[in-house]
Amino acid sequence: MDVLYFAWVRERIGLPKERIETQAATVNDLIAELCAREERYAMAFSDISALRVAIDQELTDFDAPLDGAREVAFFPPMTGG
Amino acid sequence: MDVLYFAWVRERIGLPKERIETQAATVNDLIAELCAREERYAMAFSDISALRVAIDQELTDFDAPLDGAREVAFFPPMTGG
Amino acid sequence: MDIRVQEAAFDAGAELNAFTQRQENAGAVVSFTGIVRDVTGGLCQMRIEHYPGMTEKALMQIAQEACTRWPLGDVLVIHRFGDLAPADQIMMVATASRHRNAAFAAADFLMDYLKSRAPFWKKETTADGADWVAAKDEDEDALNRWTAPHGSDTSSGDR
Amino acid sequence: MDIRVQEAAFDAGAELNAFTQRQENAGAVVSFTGIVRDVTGGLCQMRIEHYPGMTEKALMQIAQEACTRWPLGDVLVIHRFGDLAPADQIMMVATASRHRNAAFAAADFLMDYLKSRAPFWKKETTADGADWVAAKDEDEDALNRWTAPHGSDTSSGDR
Repeated sequence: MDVLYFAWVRERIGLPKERIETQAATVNDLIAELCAREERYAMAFSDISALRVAIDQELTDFDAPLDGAREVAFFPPMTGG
Repeated sequence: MDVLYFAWVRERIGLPKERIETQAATVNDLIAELCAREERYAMAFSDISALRVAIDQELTDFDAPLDGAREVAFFPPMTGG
Repeated sequence: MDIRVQEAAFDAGAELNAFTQRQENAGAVVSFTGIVRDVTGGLCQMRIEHYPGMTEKALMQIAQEACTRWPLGDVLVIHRFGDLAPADQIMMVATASRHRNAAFAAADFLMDYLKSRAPFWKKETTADGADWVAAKDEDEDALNRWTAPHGSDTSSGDR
Repeated sequence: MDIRVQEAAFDAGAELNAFTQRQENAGAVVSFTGIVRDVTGGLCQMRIEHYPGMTEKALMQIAQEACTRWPLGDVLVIHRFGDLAPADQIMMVATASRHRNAAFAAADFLMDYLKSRAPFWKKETTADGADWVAAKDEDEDALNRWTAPHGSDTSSGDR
């Protein structure tokens, strides 16, 4: 699936988007997988309460299942308007 | 003092403004005086709850004293906006 | 503050741009435009009568009260009188503030007060004849939003 | 509904006029314009990042929700992304309704939701460097106005 990063999450991880092959069942599982991979992920995901997640462009929770997801995005709380 | 009429009050009384010499102490007294004068005043002032009054261009109550008033205006509730 | 009572039409978009451009450090500008609406489907003309002298004074007082209640950078009120047709713009208000909540609340407040406290009267002419528009109880009730303790909630906070 | 996410500047006044002119029988048009504000006194630039695809979807959902809650004739949302300078206009919303209360409440609602639910992020550059603007607790709290029973009060009445 495609994993997208925005704002400071993108800056900490160092890229806007990557293709990830994963068997992770939930968003939390995916985060655990990424954090185990490299320090920059662990840093970006160190405080989940400061993050938001969208699956297929819909805001969702961190315990949401990834079943069938094509696109997962991580970003800080929005600051539009 | 000048007495002004607006909207349907003006139409019922038949003029927008007149000069009135009066000893009336309050707005209510002035209305009683006018009503005693001619039928068209009695008609215009038949339901005080449907009217508003301003003394010297400030909204006020019907029992307000006329002491020193230069201009008294009668009109229906406002419908601006 | 810019308060205008006039017979001539105005250009709401041009007024909004001019108003916005003269703000120093506003983050939020809210505008309201009131348009002659053909409620019954047969409106031919609307005539707006007003009380010259008192109108400007009342609008100024309402605008000043808004500035007391909320941290406003500026207030604009334009209200027409005379003959209008359906779809004509009757009036506009605009408010500028650092905070969106203040700009919204103040514009809403201005409209509620202007509607029931500024000396304007509307007369509608339809095929059936002409009649004065009656004030609505809701318009009078709307003022309670700003005097009841709950109404003042909106003046707090940094939104 | 007219929802636009764009890098280019827009003319709020021209947009307001075009929006107002295409309304059939609205008595009330409310607009909100958001402007880049130099809070600290040293802002050089603001960069707005967004999530293409999701942004349009989120704005559309918010606008549709507003149309469900209030009797709106139309909704306009324009939001910019990319580089902006102090005093630049970031975004605008406009609402049209028969009733002023619905137009006000819907515009206020759109702003609250857009602020915390549409995927935009602001980065400010000052003389001291660049930093992402943090979301405010008040902005999240503002959403409660529309879910708590009290928030729905504003949808009733003919004001």
